[in-house]
Order: sequence, then C-alpha cells, then structure tokens
Amino acid sequence: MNIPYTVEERPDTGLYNAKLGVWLFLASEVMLFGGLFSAYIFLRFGAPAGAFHEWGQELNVPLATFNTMILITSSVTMVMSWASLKLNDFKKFKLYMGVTLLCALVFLFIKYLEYTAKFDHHIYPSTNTFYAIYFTLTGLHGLHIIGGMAVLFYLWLPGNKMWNSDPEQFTNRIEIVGLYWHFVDLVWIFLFPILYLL
Amino acid sequence: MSNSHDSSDIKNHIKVYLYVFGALAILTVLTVAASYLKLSDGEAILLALIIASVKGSLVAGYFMHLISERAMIVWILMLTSGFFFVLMLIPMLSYIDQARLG
Amino acid sequence: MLEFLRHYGLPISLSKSGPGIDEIIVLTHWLMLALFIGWGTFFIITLVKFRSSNNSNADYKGVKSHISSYLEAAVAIVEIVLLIGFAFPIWANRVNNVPSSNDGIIHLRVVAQQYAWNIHYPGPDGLFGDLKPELVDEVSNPIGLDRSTPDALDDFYTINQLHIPVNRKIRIDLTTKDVIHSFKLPELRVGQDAIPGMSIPIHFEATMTSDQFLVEMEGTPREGKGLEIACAQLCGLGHYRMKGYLSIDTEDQYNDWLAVQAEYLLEDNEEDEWGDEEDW
Amino acid sequence: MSNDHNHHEESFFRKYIWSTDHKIIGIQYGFTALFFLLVGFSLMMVMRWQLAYPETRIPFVGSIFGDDGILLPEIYNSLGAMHGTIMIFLGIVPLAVGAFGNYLVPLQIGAPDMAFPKLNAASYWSYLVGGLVMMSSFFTEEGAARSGWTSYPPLADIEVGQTIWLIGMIFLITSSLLGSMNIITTIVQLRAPGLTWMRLPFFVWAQLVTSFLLVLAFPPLEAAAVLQLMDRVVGTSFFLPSGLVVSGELMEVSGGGSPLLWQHLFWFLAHPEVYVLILPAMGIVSEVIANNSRKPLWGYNSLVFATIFLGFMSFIVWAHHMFLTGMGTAMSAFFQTTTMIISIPSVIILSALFISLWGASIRFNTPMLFALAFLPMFGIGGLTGLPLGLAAADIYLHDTYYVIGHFHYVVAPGTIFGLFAGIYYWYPKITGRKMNESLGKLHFWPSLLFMNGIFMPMFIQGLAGVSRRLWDGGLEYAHASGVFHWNEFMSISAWLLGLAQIPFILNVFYSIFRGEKVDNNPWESTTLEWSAPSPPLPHVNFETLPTVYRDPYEYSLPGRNRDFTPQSEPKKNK
Ligand code: HEA
Ligand code: HEA
Ligand code: CUA
Ligand SMILES: [Cu+2]
Repeated sequence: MNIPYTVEERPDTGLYNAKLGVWLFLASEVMLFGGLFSAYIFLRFGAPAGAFHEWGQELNVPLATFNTMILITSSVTMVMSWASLKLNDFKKFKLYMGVTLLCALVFLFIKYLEYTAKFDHHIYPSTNTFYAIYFTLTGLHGLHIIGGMAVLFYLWLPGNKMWNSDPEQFTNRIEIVGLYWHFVDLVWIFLFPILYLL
Repeated sequence: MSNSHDSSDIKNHIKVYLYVFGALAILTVLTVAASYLKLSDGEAILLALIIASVKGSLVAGYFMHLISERAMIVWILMLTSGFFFVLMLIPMLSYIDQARLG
Repeated sequence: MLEFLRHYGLPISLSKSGPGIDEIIVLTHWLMLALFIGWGTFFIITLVKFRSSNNSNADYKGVKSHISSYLEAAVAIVEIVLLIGFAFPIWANRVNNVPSSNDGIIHLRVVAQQYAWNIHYPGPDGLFGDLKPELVDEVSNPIGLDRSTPDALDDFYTINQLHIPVNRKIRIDLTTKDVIHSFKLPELRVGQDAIPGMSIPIHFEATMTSDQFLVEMEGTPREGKGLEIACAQLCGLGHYRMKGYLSIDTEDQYNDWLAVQAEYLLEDNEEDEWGDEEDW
Repeated sequence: MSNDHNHHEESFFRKYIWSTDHKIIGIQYGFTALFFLLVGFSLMMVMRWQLAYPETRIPFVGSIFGDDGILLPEIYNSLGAMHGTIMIFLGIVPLAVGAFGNYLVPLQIGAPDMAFPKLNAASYWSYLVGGLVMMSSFFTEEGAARSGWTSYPPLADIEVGQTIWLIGMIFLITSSLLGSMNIITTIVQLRAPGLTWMRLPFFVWAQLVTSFLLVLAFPPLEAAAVLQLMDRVVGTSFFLPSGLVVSGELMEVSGGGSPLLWQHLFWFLAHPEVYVLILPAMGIVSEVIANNSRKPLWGYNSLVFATIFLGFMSFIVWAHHMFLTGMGTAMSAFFQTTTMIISIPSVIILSALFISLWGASIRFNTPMLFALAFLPMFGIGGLTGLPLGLAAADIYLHDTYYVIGHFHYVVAPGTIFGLFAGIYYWYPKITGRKMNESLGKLHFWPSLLFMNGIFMPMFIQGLAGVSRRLWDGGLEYAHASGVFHWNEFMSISAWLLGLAQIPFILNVFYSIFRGEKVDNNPWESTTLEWSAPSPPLPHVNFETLPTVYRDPYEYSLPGRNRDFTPQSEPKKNK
C-alpha cells in the first residue's frame, strides 16, 4: 500500500499528512483543555470571594516553579534533538532525547511528591472545588506526559533502526512528537499560574 | 519544517531556541515574582495571563515553528482558538448573567 | 391559526402573558406554513412536470432567476421582525419586570423535590423565614424552614397545593432541594427550570378562576379535571407522577383558604398530605 | 503502486477483521451501526407499548422485564436514555461518518486509502469497545444509565448506571476524534490531481465540515465526561452545589459546583452534533439528487458556503437548549439571534436542492425516492425548530413532545432516509450488484407513511403541553387528557415501521448473492468512485489513480451523446 505524502510534502498544501494530522489532534486537545479551563472559571466564580486563592495556598510554589523550569528545559532539548537529526547528528539526537526523557521523569517524580504531600494533609479532590479542578487538570496533564514519554521512549531506544531505514520519515516522526511535547509544555505554562499563583 | 533547510539555517535556529529558552526562564521567574506583588485580584490575573500568553506564544511560535507554518495550519488554529474563546467566554458571561438570581 | 393550533392541542390561556406567547407561536407557524406550502407546491409541480417519462432531456443550466435569494432575504426579514417585535420584548418582560413584595403582589416560594412541589407561603407578615438544608426532615419539615426567627412563625407550606387569587400579580421564587425540575403551568404559559443552588423568580397573573375554567372545559375530554403543576424535566423515576394542584381562587376563596391554613398552623399539625384529586 | 498488485494474499483475518483498508473498515462500521440502529429502535418499540397501554404486560418480551411483564419507570428511563445515546452516538454518527465517510471519501477524491489507515482501524475498534461497554450496562446489577441522553447532573451524579455510560462515552468520543482527524487529513492531502476545492463533490464538503465539528466540539464533552466521572467516583462536586438534600438526607459533598456547567459543556458538543447528524445526510441526498435529476446541482457554490457557514455558526447557538435555566435578556437575545441566523443556511441548502429539480429529468428509483422524501421531512423538522428557537415560544414548548417531534423529523425521516438513500445508491459499488427495486419500494412507501404516523401527532401532544420522558405518556396529567389517545396510534405506527424494515433487511442480505449484476457505473454517474471497479480493489481502489478535469456534476452537458460526463474525462481542446 502506498499512500501519497506520508514523507514528502504535498506541493499545494506544503504539508505531509502526519503534520496536518497532529495539528488537528492538538486543536482537539486545545478544546479538551478549553472545556476544563471553562470549568475552572465557572468554579472560581462560584466559590466565595478569594476562596480559590486561599485554598491554593497549600500548594508548593517553589517546587512547581522548579518543575516549570524542568518542563521548559525538556522542550528545548526536544527541539534540539530534532535539529540534531536535521544536521544528521544521530548521536546528539540520542543525547538530547535522553535528557528530554529524564526531564519528564523528574517532572513526574516531583508531581508525585506534591500529590503525596497533599494526601498526607488529607487534601483530596473531594476537599473543595479548587482541589477538584487542581487534581483533574494536573492529573490529566500528567497523563499526557506519561503518554508522551511512552512514544518518546519508543523513538529513542529502537530509533537506530528507523533512522537507518528511512531517516527522513524518522525526522518527521520526531517533529510530530515534538509538536505534541511542546503542546504539553504549553498547557503547563498556563496551568502553573492559574493553579499555583492566582 | 521542510527539508529545504540547509544546515546553516538549522544552526541559526538552534541559536534562536536557546534565546527562547532564556526568555522562558526569565518570564517564569517574573510570574512568580509578580505573584508576590500587592496587586488586586483582577490585576494579578491579567498580569499572570499576559505573561503566560507571551510564554505560550514563544513556545508555539519558535519551538513549534508556527511563525513560519503553512497557512492551512494557521487557519485551523485560528478557528480553534476562536472557538476556544467562545467556550471560555460564553459560559462565563452566562454565569455573570445568572448571578443576578443569587 | 390560533383556532387551528387550539384544535390541535394548544389549551386556552388563563394568564395575562399567555396571549403574547400564543401570538408568537401563531406567527411562527404562519411563517412555517407559508414556507412549507410554497416549497411544497413547487416540489410537487417539479416532480410531476420533470419526471423522466415526461421530460427525457434535462436542462444543463436550470433555473437562472434569483427568486430564491429574495425568498431567503424575506425569511431573514420575517425572522428579524419576530425577534425584535415579539421574542425580545416578551422575554424582557419576563426577566426584567419581576415585581417585588411591596408592590402589593402575592409572593410565594416553591421548593421542588423528588416528586413533589413544596409551596411556601410567607403568612400575614409577608416575610419568609429562612430555609436551611440541614433542618430538612422529610416528614416534619420538608423545606427546612427555620422556625426560630419571627419572620418564620406565621409561615406555612403545602405540598403540591398551589392556591392563588385571580387577577393578582403572583411572584414565585423557584428553587429545588435535589435535582433539576421544571415548573410548568401549561394553561398559564408558565415554564421555568428549577435549578439547585439558584432561586429563580417567575411572575404571572391569572385571568380566570379554576371554577370558571372547569365550566369552560365541560364537554371536552378535560371535563372535571382542574389545573395542575407539571414537571417538565426528567428528575428520576417518579418524574411522570410529579404533579401539583393549582387552584385559582376568587379573592374571597383565597382568603378563606389562607385562614384555614393559619388554623392548621395553630393546631401544630405538622403532618401534611401529598394532595390528591380532591384538592381541585 | 505496481508492487501492491502482486501483493501476497492476506490471511482472512488480516483481510476482513483486522483490516486497515478503508473499505473494509467502512463496511464494519456500517454493519455495526445498522445493528445498533436496530437495537435502539427495538428499545423504543418496547417503550412505545408502555406509552400506548400503560402498566399492561408487554407482549412477547414482557418476561425480560419481570414476572408481571410491566415496564417499570426506572427501566423506562433507562431505555429512553439508551435509545437516545444509541441512536445518536452508536447509530447515526458511525453510520454517517464512520461508514459513509470512510467508504466514500477516499473513493470520491481519488485516493488509494485514508491518510492514516491504522488510526482508522483504531477508530473502529474504539467505537466497538465503546458500544460494547454501553450495551454491557444493561446486564449489570444497577442497569443502564437512566438520566436521559443529556445526563443532566445532579440527577446523573446520583442515579445508578451512569458510570458505565460515561466510560462508554469516552471510548466513543475518542473514536470519533480519530476518525474525523483522519477524514480531514485525507480530504486536504489526498485529493487526486486536478481535484480542486470547488470541484469536490458536495458529499465530501459535507464530510469535511462534519469532521471539523467533531474535532472541535467533542473534546469539551470528553472533558465534561471526565468531570462527571470524578464526581461519581472520587466524590468531587463539579456539578453539585452546596446544600443538596436528596431523599431527605443532606448530601455529604463539599459542594460549590454548578449543574449549569455540565449543560454548557454538553450542549457545546450536542448542538454541533445535530449538524453532524444532518450534514452527511444532506451530502448523500445531494449526490443522489444530482445523479437522478440528470443535471448539475443548482447553486453548488452557495451550497458549499452555506454548509461552511452552518458549521461555523453551530458553535455559537448551543444555549438555545438552555433558555429556561434563568437566562437574562442579553444572553437570550444573543442566542435567539444566532439561532435564527443559523436557520438561513439550512433554508439556502434546501432551496438549492429544490431548485435543482427544476428542468430535470427525474428518475424515480429507490435511492431517489428516499432522497426526495428527505426534503419535505427535513423541512418539517427544521421549520418546527423555529418556534423552539424563539425563547418566548420555548417557554411553553420546552421539553414537551413538540421538541421530540421537531428533532425526530430531522433525524428519522430526515437523516435515516438520507442514509437509506445512500445505502441503495452505493450498494452496487460495494457489492457489484444492485438492490432489488421492488423490495426497495416496499420499504420506502410504508416507511414514509409510518414515520409520519409516529411523529406528526407528537406536535399535537406537544402543543397540549405534554412533557417528554413520561413513563405513562401523560396519563397522570389532566392537560394530556385530550391528546393521550394519540399514543396508541403512534405506537402502532412505530411497530408497523418496524415491520416495514423487514424488506430492507432481506434486501440487504439477499442482494449480496442474488442481486442483479451491474457494471462499474450502473447509475451513469460522474463522480470518481464510479470510475473504480465494483467493488474497488483492495487497498488501492483504482487500477490507476485518476486525474480530474471537470466539475463534479456534469450531467446533460449540451452537445454530447451521453447525458453524463465523468470528472476524470479529459477536456478535448485545452
Ligand atoms: C439533525 C438534527 C437537528 C437539526 C438539523 C436541528 C435543527 C434546528 N434545531 Fe433542533 N434539536 C435537535 C436536533 C436537530 N435540530 C435535537 C436532537 C434536539 C433536542 C435535544 C434534547 O433536548 O434531547 C433539538 C432541540 C432544539 C431546540 C431546543 C428545544 C428545547 O429543548 O426547548 C431548539 C431551540 O432553539 C432547536 C432549534 C433548531 C433550529 C432553529 C434548527 C435549524 O437549523 C433548522 C433550520 C431548517 C429550516 C428552517 C428548514 C428550511 C425549510 C424550508 C426551506 C422549506 C421546507 C419546505 C418543504 C419541505 C416543502 N432544536
Ligand atoms: C439519531 C437519533 C434518533 C433516531 C434516529 C430516533 C428514532 C426514533 N425514535 Fe427517538 N430519540 C432520540 C434520538 C433518535 N430517535 C433522542 C436523542 C431521544 C431523547 C432521549 C431522552 O429523552 O434522553 C429520543 C426519544 C424518543 C422518544 C421519546 C421518549 C420519551 O421522551 O419518553 C420517542 C417516543 O416515541 C422516540 C421514538 C423514536 C422512533 C419511533 C424512532 C424511529 O424513527 C426509529 C426508526 C429506526 C429505524 C427505521 C431503524 C432502521 C434500521 C434497520 C432497519 C436496521 C437494519 C439492519 C441491518 C441491515 C443489519 N424517541
Ligand atoms: Cu420533577 Cu420531573
Ligand atoms: Cu440545538
């Protein structure tokens, strides 16, 4: 079976299939988080004045700031790993990708620390609407990280084979997961202030 | 990005990526710092959202190459963000509208 | 058209705002009818005229005129008129002109619950006592009325029995204890969802008493059956039987009824009946 | 492509079950969805017994519902909620988008397959899992969801059976998202050379807009489903305000949520969803009408732009389902206005189709009969949407049988007829054989009659103010006494409608083996799918991928000896 434009770009649209596909997927993700942000606004308006801010005081801002940095770093290493492939430097790719994965692991570990700290203080999603939306948003974001990691890992370890058989397609794949990864980072950039700071 | 880029192009890109990384780090520190300012709720929200939007645009524009992306993608995203704001705004307005009922 | 819709189900209207609502329903149905008859005729003519056995060669170009654009513009204009001339003002009247207690109106509260309507009367002082969820007791205090404040002392409530006087403005503050219900008085063209956590005011004025209505209904399938509160929103397995009884009284009947209720209150009779056909 | 021809034989399993060929997946979607339609209809035929003869023993199947064979109110509510869910999410959407979209879009644009064949398969399997999860809820102790297909909390938060419904929905939403991204990418990327945007068959446009609606409107419902699941499973209160007292007990939740949040998120999907139900059917009907009127569609451009506009507007009308939730003047004015605006493109589309018939040479075969019947039936459904869209009239009509009548006219004799037209029309492409015309007409006429028999009296009941979702069909209420007797008439019509489907089911299976054998282009059509063999070649569709030189509907082009000119026929002098 031979489907056109899986690797090369279609001349009139300037895109290869997966690129359009992933952007459509990201569009749907925007709407998914849109629904949750909308819920956040609704609940915030519904809570007594200032309550959301107050409830949020339990959260650990320094830790979350550090985590934000980690995620931003992983985004840079992600785009660097793609650039390395573009420069035909597979070794560097392996390195950057490895760092990206490592960052993701650290991020999840810190998330785990935060969650357990909350549970130790008997704070659960059912405690109040702030924690309901906090756990939902960060939990769903965490799931996105885990999903992304699975794909990254799949491209990282067996990557050699794919690179050797079809470097161009492999580079495209890295670009595609890269787009997804940056999007997850982007979501966090908004989650961080609305949950921790406001 | 298309395969038409030669390696010097990419090397330029890498420089940009590093700048963006720096900018993101600084902005992150800025948002946290801003949260310690004595601002009213509205101002704080506005400031935080502005900073977040700048950061978001940097990520989308440079890491995700949106700045030089094909028109088709840009159109789809504009449509999406339009509906995204509808989804934010209308429930919010309707909440405010119904607040008169107590 | 009104007669036509009446013939096909639409009940007579017993409220002041009813005719307005009927009017907009009537006008929209005229628009619908015009479009349907217009296109329907065109449709049937084309089907007959251009069947292949009659017209074996199709015309590549087809219709060249722009009549359909004018038609679409006409539909748009009619819709604008309906909106601005009727729909907006009626709605504005409904949500903006809510009378307040000191306008000499009857002010009641209705608290819906799974499968009953609790009607809360403020008593002679015209002031409502507080309702507290934690005080709710299904048998002795279904709406959670806090009797400890003076406002509440003369308050009383009924289950499923709504009495109102004719030709007086009524305001009802609608809320619910559990799930969403919808308060509907078909003959008064009143409808409003009851949403937990919200208290939504509605207002209307009846123009006919229940007795007169029953006289009107003689000889129809409705004969002998009075007015009722329907629940229009799925609220659980008893949704179909969630019905209250509405009595539109003359001023005298209403006052008598109030007096009887006040006596009950003195008797300290906390048990309430859930209403039945007798209450019409 | 040549190496595909001498592809080694695939195993039966790879070829027919675990296939990634869009045609096989389309057929899988089609049969599964038809099966679910039948299930959804069967539930309703049972419910209609209770509505016609409340609290009497249901014949034949009564024993399923307990010893006395009476449908209990809680079971009635379950069947109602599941009827709505199954019809919409397991029946029409998979049939219209999953089956028709999958099978026809690549063929009509001259592509060898969908852009992402594996995702395509994943989409089908996710749909099947979602469907099975939904169905499994009937066999659990708690039973199936019983809070309506709208699942309004707090009721849905506290009623039994809802958890499985939510999990099922998450699978179904995932399936639709995967499928629709695939369709968009396919249309954008895989159009044959020369097939420019304004040369696309209208059906492809309809699928494109539909897919955009799915991609952008479904995720908020997925979010809402997750939130409701959290409410039910981990005890959050996204949709529960403080101070709820259920059956006399104060609910022990933190409170602070809002039931209206669900309604916003739900209708943000569910309004665009109704256009998801209608647009593919409009696409099919346009194809069938163009073909059987033997002339180009009138106003192709206005059809396309109206469809795009319709899709766009459908995102900003949703709160017309919420007029009675305490809306103020500004909000209601906004939504009434957008609702009126959105009716205009529908009028444009319908007008264009009507005018297309003028000057035609109409062939009344079975697909055409269904397509023609679609027009007035959708017309009735659409027109009765207008009073609902005016908030003042909706005060009276909201949640009455008038609403039920309105939307069944658009989805049942509307969409379902459109889909029937499509099945009769493209059956020869799929099997190489035509369906039997006599059986087809035996299917059409009674269906048309009984559809109206069921749904027309609903307007009468609605005008009388009878609420929907009543277990006893309104017996309890005095205001229903004048119209209650219609229930029996409607129910009998529904059962006869059921009987009228027997010729169809027979026809589908009989014609696979015994139908009249036909060549690749039995309807003498112009669009690309008819230039492929019947059935199209596995995985590649066309012997050589076509190139397009013409507009989609070049019928009765003057100066030719044939009355149709395929899109792939080169123009002579140019
Ligand atoms: C395919 C599905 C579909 C379609 C296309 C529509 C189309 C429309 N719908 Fe409907 N609607 C539903 C499915 C659909 N709806 C469902 C499922 C519900 C109920 C959900 C629930 O509560 O469970 C609902 C409920 C619903 C409501 C809420 C009612 C209530 O709960 O109180 C409203 C209110 O505005 C509404 C309005 C409209 C309007 C204005 C249109 C317009 O788009 C219609 C425009 C069309 C026309 C104006 C017709 C044009 C006709 C002609 C040009 C002439 C015809 C002439 C001949 C045929 C001879 N609909
Ligand atoms: C797409 C949506 C859709 C469709 C097509 C239908 C079709 C039908 N619906 Fe329904 N309905 C809903 C969506 C739909 N419905 C929704 C959303 C509700 C609201 C639920 C709620 O309250 O929450 C509802 C509610 C509803 C009610 C109101 C219940 C109540 O309020 O208490 C009634 C009552 O009569 C009804 C009846 C029917 C009937 C008789 C049909 C008939 O037209 C059915 C016709 C079906 C067919 C003709 C099947 C054809 C299939 C085959 C023949 C299979 C062939 C198989 C093979 C070849 C393998 N429906
Ligand atoms: Cu209360 Cu239905
Ligand atoms: Cu709608």
